[in-house]
Amino acid sequence: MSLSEILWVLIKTVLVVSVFLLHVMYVQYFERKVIGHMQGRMGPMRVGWHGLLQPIADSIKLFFKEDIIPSSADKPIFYIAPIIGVVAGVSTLAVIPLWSGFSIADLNVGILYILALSALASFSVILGGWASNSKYSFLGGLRSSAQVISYEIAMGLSLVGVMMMSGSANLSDIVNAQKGGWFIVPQFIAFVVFMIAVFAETNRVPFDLPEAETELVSGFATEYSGMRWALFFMAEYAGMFVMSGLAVVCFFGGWSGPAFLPGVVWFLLKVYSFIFLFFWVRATLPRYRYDQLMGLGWKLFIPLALANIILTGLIKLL
Amino acid sequence: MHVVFVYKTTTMPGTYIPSDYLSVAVIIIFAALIGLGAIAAGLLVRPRRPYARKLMPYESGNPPVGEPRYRFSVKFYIVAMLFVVFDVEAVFLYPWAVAYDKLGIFGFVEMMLFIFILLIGYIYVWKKGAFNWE
Amino acid sequence: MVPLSWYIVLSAVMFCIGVFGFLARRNLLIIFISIELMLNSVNISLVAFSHYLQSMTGQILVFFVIAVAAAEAAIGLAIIIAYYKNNPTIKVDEINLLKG
Amino acid sequence: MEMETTISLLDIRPIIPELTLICVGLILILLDLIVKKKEIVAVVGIAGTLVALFGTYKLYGFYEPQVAFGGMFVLDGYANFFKLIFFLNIILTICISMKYMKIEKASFGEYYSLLMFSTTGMMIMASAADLIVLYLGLELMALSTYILVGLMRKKPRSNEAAIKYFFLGAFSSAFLLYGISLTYGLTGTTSLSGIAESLNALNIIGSPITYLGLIFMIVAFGFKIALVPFHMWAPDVYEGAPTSITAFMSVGPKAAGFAVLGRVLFDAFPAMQGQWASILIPMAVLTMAAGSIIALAQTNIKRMLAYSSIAHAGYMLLGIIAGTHEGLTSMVNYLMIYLFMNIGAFAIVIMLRREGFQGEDLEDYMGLSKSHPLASFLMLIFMFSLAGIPPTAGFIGKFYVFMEVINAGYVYLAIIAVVFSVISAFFYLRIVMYMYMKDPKQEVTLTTSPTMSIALAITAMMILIFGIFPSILLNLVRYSILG
Repeated sequence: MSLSEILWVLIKTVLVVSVFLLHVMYVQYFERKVIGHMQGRMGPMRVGWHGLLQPIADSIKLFFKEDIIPSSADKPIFYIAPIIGVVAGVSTLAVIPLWSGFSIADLNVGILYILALSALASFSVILGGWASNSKYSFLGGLRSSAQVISYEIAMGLSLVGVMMMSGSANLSDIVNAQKGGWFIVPQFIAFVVFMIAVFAETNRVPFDLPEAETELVSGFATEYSGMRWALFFMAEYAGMFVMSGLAVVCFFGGWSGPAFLPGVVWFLLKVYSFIFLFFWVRATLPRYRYDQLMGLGWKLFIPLALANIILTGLIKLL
Repeated sequence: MHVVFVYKTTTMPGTYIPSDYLSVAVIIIFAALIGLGAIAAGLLVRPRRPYARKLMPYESGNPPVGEPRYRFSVKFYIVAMLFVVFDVEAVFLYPWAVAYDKLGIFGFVEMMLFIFILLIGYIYVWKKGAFNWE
Repeated sequence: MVPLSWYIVLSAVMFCIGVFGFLARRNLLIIFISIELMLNSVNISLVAFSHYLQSMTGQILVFFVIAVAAAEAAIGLAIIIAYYKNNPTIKVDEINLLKG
Repeated sequence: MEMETTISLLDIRPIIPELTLICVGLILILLDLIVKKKEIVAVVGIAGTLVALFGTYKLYGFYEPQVAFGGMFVLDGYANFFKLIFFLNIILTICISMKYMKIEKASFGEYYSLLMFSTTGMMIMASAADLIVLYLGLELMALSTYILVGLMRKKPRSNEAAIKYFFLGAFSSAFLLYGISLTYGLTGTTSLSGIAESLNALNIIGSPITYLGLIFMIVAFGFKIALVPFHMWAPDVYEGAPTSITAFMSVGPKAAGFAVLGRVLFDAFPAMQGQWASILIPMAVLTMAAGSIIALAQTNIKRMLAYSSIAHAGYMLLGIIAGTHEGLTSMVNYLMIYLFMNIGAFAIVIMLRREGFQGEDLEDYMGLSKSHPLASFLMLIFMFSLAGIPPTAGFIGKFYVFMEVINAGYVYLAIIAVVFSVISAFFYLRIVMYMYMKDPKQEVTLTTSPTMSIALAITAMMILIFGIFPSILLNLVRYSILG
């Protein structure tokens, strides 16, 4: 391992992570603006021109807010839970190929790495809920982890179709395999299952009952406050970015696009269109009841994903 | 002009590929640093005035009643077990999917048998009512 | 390159920790975890041998061991819960209904 | 590298019996969801097993051993004879357990499909020529048997038995895996014949590491067969489990354990006969001793039969210690006879069980001959055969095993074995004495069912036939193993 390689890896990591931190702040602002406009109001306007400085103001406020740790909480686990969440969320970035040849770690088990870390993220949810020792957070943590677990199977199975088409789990190979035509066309069922599973994985709107304000007072993060709560919040947005990145790489041909724009711009354009889809769904769809949500996950999506695998197998044989 | 550093080592058995996993280690350390750094920075500037009433678990105002970690329904245990079983099934599907073109007809028939047996288990669990949450 | 012997020593140490955990601990769940620990230590030594011998047989066996460990976990926890429903204790020395 | 795997359909033929049994098990799972009366599930189960039995013996027609899946699955006389034992075991178990399960209010459909999967596991173990296939067969059998033991969820005894059996079984399979990984590391292959070749090639026959790997494997199989240092679980689990499962478990997994022990020791470590014989001899002596002596002090008949089955494992182990193929034939012959007498004895115990009356204490058998002469006569035959008294087949089984051990030069072992079988005769005959000499303590009514009487008729008849004409069974065993 020559020094230059190590240096190059460090540069890449610092670059990607810092861009990602900026992204987290500004996508939250972007979300509030989009949902505001969708509901006929303006969204944050006061701080700076059109509220551009709002995210910076929020993060500074979070630094200064008091961090309350409930007396009956299980101290060590209470500290670790948000950090596991952030580590799981941010380190999935390592595998996403931003443009041809540029991804922090070009593992040949790219998809498995992302699935493994999204399983790790459900750890932080359970531990957070259990450690803060209050009814709301315990029940919220339990419910959202059960939901994340049951949709993770559907997500895993839907990606099997993509792997069959591309013949490799390495994300760059998958993008290169899509030169002939994006996988969205042959793998449409898999795309539908994957997108809905991603909504459930990141606890986003139609499936965010355990964290809903009206039901469980923001679920497992009830007892957290200040910076610790922000870390959970960052993990959720990291998950959202990575999953939409994965969707773009697996179904929409990653950085490939007509030549007049460089690869990375295409990639970011597609990712932000997906994130816009997240906000659009949040502003429009009502919330699922918990038993509908779980029943749907098990009864509909797993058979659908399996059917897609069998179908892809048949098509590829002919 | 940015330097395109295409770095892809062949992964034949026997050759070691520390470089990729090294960058994974680097990003994990970075993520941990972000988490700890944010909290540590907060600790310095944050006011600390804990008093009993503030440290009680949040019950939307009224004092907490009942034991928080009560015995939850067995449905969560069943979901966890089903997850373990079906995830291990997905694990078997991954290598098959990646090597699908090389296996041809035989590989396909073999995996259909595997999925068929799994579907029987799935139907059994469905009929026994593990999926409907009352 | 990490020499083979380190892996074998690691897996042997993990195996002994698992055996000790199985024999010495009182709580059923800790015993269950130590069994899983023993299975994982065997996985490590299998992968180490398979890499050293350049043959895939070891890794194929690791696949099956993972599947069996998952099935075992499912059945073991079901049995523990069935037992817990009847008499609410998972302390090993209270399970002495059937004495010799 | 292009790895084109074209495994022709011909390879599937040798495993048709296993495939049929698995399909029958799956059908039973689905049938159980539809049908309310569980007898239909049982009847379909027996029909399926008979189809698989027919399949085995259609393939058994041609003589030379068949190899499938690249040498991992071998179909020879040795494996086929064990499959005959497993088929008889499951058919007799289903026969005796139909009514019993209703009395225990545990008549689940899954009971029969789990029996199917457990038997498939045993069959895979019997014909495994590779450590991976062997491990899979063993785990399939063990996992389904854990659930069967703990089937009566409402009863704390059955739960406790399941916990003990599960934890010690999982522990022993971890040991087996460690043994497999050591042997794989040393020899580079997991196929039994491959291990034997590379042991000679690398001339590491007596090296400590090979010895360690072998010890780990013997420890694991010792757990499965309940040899002495690892038999602690057997009496508790046999007493706690439902009696029909105790009958199934005292024959099935034990026979599969012997099949696997025989194959591993004779195919993979033939050159180390001296070493593994020196390990097995003390274990065999201790097993016979513990089995016979502790059984004397038992008041619960299921626990007494548990210790007797441990003692019988000791006698069978002598067949393997002899180290010759004739020793193997005597062991397999003993196993077949052991199947009949053990299931017969447990069938009688099941007949005593009815609403609110456990029928497991020795006092319950007082004066049985006065109220039920036929049942007590059958029990007398089974007890004589277990003790090894001449007219019954038990004597034949023991006789041939002791003959082989003497031929192999271990004369002192045969003498010790005879001494212990004389000691064991005492607690078998005590039951006969309870039944015939003592007057009945309370009114005992037996619950009989058509299938139960068929099973009892088969077992009693077989014991008498093999006792009087031993050559029938012996020639079949010699033909299949020695060829």
